[in-house]
Amino acid sequence: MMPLNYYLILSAVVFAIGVVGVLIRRNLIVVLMSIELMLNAVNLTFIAFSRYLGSMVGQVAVFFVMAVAAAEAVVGLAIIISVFRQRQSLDPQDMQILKW
Amino acid sequence: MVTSNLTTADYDLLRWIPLIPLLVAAFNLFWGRALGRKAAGVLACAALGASFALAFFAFWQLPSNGMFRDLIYTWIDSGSFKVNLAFQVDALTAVMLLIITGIGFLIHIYSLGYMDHDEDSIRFFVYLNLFVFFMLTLVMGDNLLLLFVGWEGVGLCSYLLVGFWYRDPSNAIAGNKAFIVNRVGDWGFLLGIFLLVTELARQGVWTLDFVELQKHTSMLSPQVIGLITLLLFIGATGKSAQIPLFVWLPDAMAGPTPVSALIHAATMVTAGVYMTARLHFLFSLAPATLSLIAWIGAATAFFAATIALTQNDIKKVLAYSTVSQLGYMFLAVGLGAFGAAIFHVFTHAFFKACLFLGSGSVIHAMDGEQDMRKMGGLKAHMPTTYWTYLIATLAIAGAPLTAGFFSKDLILWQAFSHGAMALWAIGVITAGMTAFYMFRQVFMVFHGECRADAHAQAHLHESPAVMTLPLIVLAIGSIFSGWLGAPEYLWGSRWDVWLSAIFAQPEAHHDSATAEIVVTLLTLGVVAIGIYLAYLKYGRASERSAQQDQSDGLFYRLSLDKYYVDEIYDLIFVRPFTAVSRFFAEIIDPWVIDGTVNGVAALTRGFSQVWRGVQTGNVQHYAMGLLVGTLALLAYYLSQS
Amino acid sequence: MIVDVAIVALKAFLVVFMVLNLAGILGWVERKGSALIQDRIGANRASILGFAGMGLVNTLIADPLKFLTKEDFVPPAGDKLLHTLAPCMALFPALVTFAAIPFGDVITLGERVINLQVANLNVGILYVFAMGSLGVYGIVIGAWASNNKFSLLGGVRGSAQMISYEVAMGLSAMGVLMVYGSLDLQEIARDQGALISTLLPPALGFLQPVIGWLPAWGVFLQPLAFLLFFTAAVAETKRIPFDLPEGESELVAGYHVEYSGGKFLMFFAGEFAEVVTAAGVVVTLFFGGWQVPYLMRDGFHFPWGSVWLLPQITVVILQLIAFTVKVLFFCWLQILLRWSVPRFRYDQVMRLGWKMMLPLALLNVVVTAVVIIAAQ
Amino acid sequence: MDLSTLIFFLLAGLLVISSLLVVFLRDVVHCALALVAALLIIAIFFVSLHAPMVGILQIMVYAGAVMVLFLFVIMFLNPTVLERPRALWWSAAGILALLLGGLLVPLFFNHEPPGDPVASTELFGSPEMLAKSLFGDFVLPFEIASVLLLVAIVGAVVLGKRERSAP
Repeated sequence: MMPLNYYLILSAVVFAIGVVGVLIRRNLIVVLMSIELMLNAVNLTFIAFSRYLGSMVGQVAVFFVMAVAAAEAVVGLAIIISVFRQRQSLDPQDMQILKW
Repeated sequence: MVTSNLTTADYDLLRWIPLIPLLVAAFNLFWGRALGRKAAGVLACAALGASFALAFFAFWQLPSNGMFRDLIYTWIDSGSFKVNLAFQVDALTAVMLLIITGIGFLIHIYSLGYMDHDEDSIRFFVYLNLFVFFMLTLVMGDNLLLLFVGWEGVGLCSYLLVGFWYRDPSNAIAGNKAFIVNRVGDWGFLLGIFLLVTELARQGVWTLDFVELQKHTSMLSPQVIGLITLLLFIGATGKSAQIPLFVWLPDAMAGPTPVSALIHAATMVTAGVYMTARLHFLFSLAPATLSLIAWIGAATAFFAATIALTQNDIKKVLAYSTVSQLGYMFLAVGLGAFGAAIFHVFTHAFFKACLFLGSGSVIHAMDGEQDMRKMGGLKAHMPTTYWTYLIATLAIAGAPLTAGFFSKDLILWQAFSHGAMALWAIGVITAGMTAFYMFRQVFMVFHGECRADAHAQAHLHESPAVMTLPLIVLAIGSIFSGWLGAPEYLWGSRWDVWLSAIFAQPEAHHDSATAEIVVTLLTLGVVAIGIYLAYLKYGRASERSAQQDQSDGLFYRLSLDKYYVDEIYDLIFVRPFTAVSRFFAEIIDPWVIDGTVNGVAALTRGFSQVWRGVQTGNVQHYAMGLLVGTLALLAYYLSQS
Repeated sequence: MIVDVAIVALKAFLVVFMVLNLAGILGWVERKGSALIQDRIGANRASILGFAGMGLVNTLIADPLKFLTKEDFVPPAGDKLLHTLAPCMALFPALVTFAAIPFGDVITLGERVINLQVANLNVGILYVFAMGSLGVYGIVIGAWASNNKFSLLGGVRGSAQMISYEVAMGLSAMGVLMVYGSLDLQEIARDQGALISTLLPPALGFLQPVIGWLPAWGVFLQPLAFLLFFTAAVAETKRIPFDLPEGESELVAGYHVEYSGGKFLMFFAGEFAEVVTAAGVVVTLFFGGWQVPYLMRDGFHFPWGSVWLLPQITVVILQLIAFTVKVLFFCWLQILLRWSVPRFRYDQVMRLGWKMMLPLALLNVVVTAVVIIAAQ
Repeated sequence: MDLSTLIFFLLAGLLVISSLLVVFLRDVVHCALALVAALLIIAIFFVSLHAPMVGILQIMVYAGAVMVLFLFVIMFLNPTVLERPRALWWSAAGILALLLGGLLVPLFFNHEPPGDPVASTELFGSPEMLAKSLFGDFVLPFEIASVLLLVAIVGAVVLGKRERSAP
């Protein structure tokens, strides 16, 4: 039986890695993947807490996170596709017209 | 004071009396052109006729101690302060209604002929109807605020109509003058209303409703009432052209003559009198104000009369005589004889309207010439005008058994019987002067041989029936309208009976009928002297051209130049004001205010120039910002725990 | 402890062994079957001592040897790592899926209880779906790694098709789950041993004589679901009529154009392993799994009342045989399909999946729910 | 250092490595596969934490559907160019991320780990229990989630559809 903190720290690290991915990648698809990674890190904490507090709420929360994540991925990918059609690129740097 | 114990009845026909002219005005405003000038004018007259019929109907059904109310909706409803948009008609209002709609009707008909040649006659009728609407609102409103709305509305219409021929700048200036001078009065009026409301509110009563006010005035302390009435009276002086604010009325003659007849003789200028009468329960509690009003009234009457003596412009004479007559009315008000004041308003409406319309017809015949020195001998050319004019002149002069005779004598007798001998004396002398200048006018215009140039003489003509008919009606009115208020020693006054429910009539000592008769005879004597002097100077020796009057002395010049009041006002008020305004317009506004605004704008722009660099449009930069914020929060919480 | 581990290992080995060999055999069966259908002789050269019947053994031994000795070609512009990884990803899920499928009842030897199922999961059916959904990676990655337009197209098609039909498959299975009220395949199989008469609501009592005597198999309770599920399962195996990822006629060989030798063998075996797995799942869900009609733990109990008692070992063996036979039957059925039905066009596949099977599956779920509620 | 601990650290190491790969690999497909690996490991964690249902769902939804969708899109767009990470961003983001990790970790060390409740029964995390709380207390969010998914579907279709007018 692992101490709770192990799981929390693990998910914290994974989350941080996901953040890095979101920040540094120049490929929107990978950025989206990094977001999924962050979401899963959070899911891990949820499950760990639900296990250690002995309540199902955590798992229910994960369930909903999955639903939202799926929706987010679908819409995000659709957006990416239409953007790619517009400007043959996935680099967020090429999508900076929305400023000033 | 009296507490009004009028029996109130709902009567939702009333709203249509003011509404019809408004609707017709709107209609003409938008579709008048399509309708055509003639039809639009006729429509306007029809509107007046309709509301006159309604008014007469209401008047017919109205018991003298009754009141009709018509609540349309609640206008202002904040907390305990409620103001209704409601109309009321009691004996006083009924009289005013008849004057406004009736005389207004006649004057509309007259205008059909008078404005016939004018291109803008539609605009004219629109304004006129609008004016009638506001005037009716003024007299029918059941609370002070509604009265004020009407008050301002008629001011606006007077401005529009005085400046009706705006292409001539002098007319526009005259309109501005009327408007601005009225502003001064309205300022006082408004302050008076505020003071009244706040004072009553301090007593816990939130109302502007006349009936309510009458119930609660007893709460106020005499000083407060004095102040309130004083402020309200300032408003009255503005609207009704009393000293010191009378200067606008003579200039207002720049407007078309029917306007002068309707607005500046019959109705609007009497709004002040109406207001004081409507609020008699306040004024009668403020003796100091009353005496002030009386004195100002008398002074105005006298002063204006002296000016009228020497004017050569036919309308100017009438204008000053109007001021003077208004002075009479306020004299009566000041004596607390509100009934007499309203009575004089009533009669004066008839004969002054008749005079103005007659002068209008003369001007129409002389096509636009207003200088009496260029007239004369018109009697032959326009008999109807002459006879009606003569009747009206006799009425205003107070010849026996004419309207003016009764109303003026009533006022003078009130003064006498109150023992205010000085006021009475002034009144009598003014009556004499009135007779003089009016007959001077008659002689100069209608008698002797014509001094106009050949071309003008060529097309001298009597006015069409549409113009003379109202003259005749008004002339009849200016005789018989007075008979309603005959003194006791004749068949007695129906008038006081009619208004008795509204005003507590200050008891004139009817026991001494002989004294009254004596006083009357005295007045008549003075009037006769005035007429005789006028005859000596202008009637008999009519071959002497009027020009050589100028040779007379300083007094004459003073009178002719209206005591330089305008110049003095110009010096004291207008010039400094314009100077200050110019300073603000040319220094403060462009430099200080615009500078501030532009400075702020420039500042913002500068900052934006710097900060908009933050918005790179790159999502990941924003994400980085999010991250930084999150870290800051985390750091905070960690420092906490 | 040790024994338990040993038993589990044994079961796992047994299953994998069976599946793989079955896959190999199916390779031969397909050849012969197709020959039969097309009125050919088929694979008949591999004869031992002139006995062509031994060809089966040959295919089992010789084919793998042949493949393994072929050159393992990797396209130079391709992605070596993924290219090698892909076949494993294709084969692995097909094998592990079987772990959740019960091939026999729970038997008790002495005091020891043995569940004839590799992994007894209380979410078994979901596990099956999960693994099935992993199967797609093999194709996609392989297609990508080959760096070949045809294979890429095949991969794209494959991913789309798999996802589409997983939806239909899951939804059609939903009805069965609702009927038996469990996700545990072992329980589902066990519940199918009962007779319909025990399930019929009194409202439908008049049906007793008509169908009361039938065993409560899914196919009887959920015929529509069976059709949909079987179709979806076939589509998941990417075989004709659903062989769009492979698409021989337009994409050469689709996702495994660039594969040869052992890797191709793994794809090949993976495909047949999927066939076997699909058959197993269908059997378990709709045809009573290891159930023999009327055979209870202690022998036959016929609906007309007569009872024939049998020793437990006999029962178990009967059940094992029944399961195997059923699975073989469905494998054969799939091969029959593959050789008798024409191929779909891509848009037809998509329309069938999204516009026909999905709505039908939803309808099935709704109707089932209504009936169940009404029956209570 | 018993077996479970060993397994835990093994999986944790794998998870961290795979997620690092997700972020730092340059080929998109490799990233995707690394992410799949990470997701599967997380699913294993779920199962080991008495959440088998959620674990399987994790595999079905993420590994089975979402990631396949990702791959589908990758192949669909087939971006041939390998992206080149930005040096400046490397440093800044890396530092910030480590900072984040470093902030989160002590945050947890501050708290006492809650006591392990009664060793949860086999039932804990089973479909029954999940369904009970899902359709009991959380039925409204459940419905809302379904609506959300529907909206997502419609939105995706609208976005992905190539409008006729476009050349």
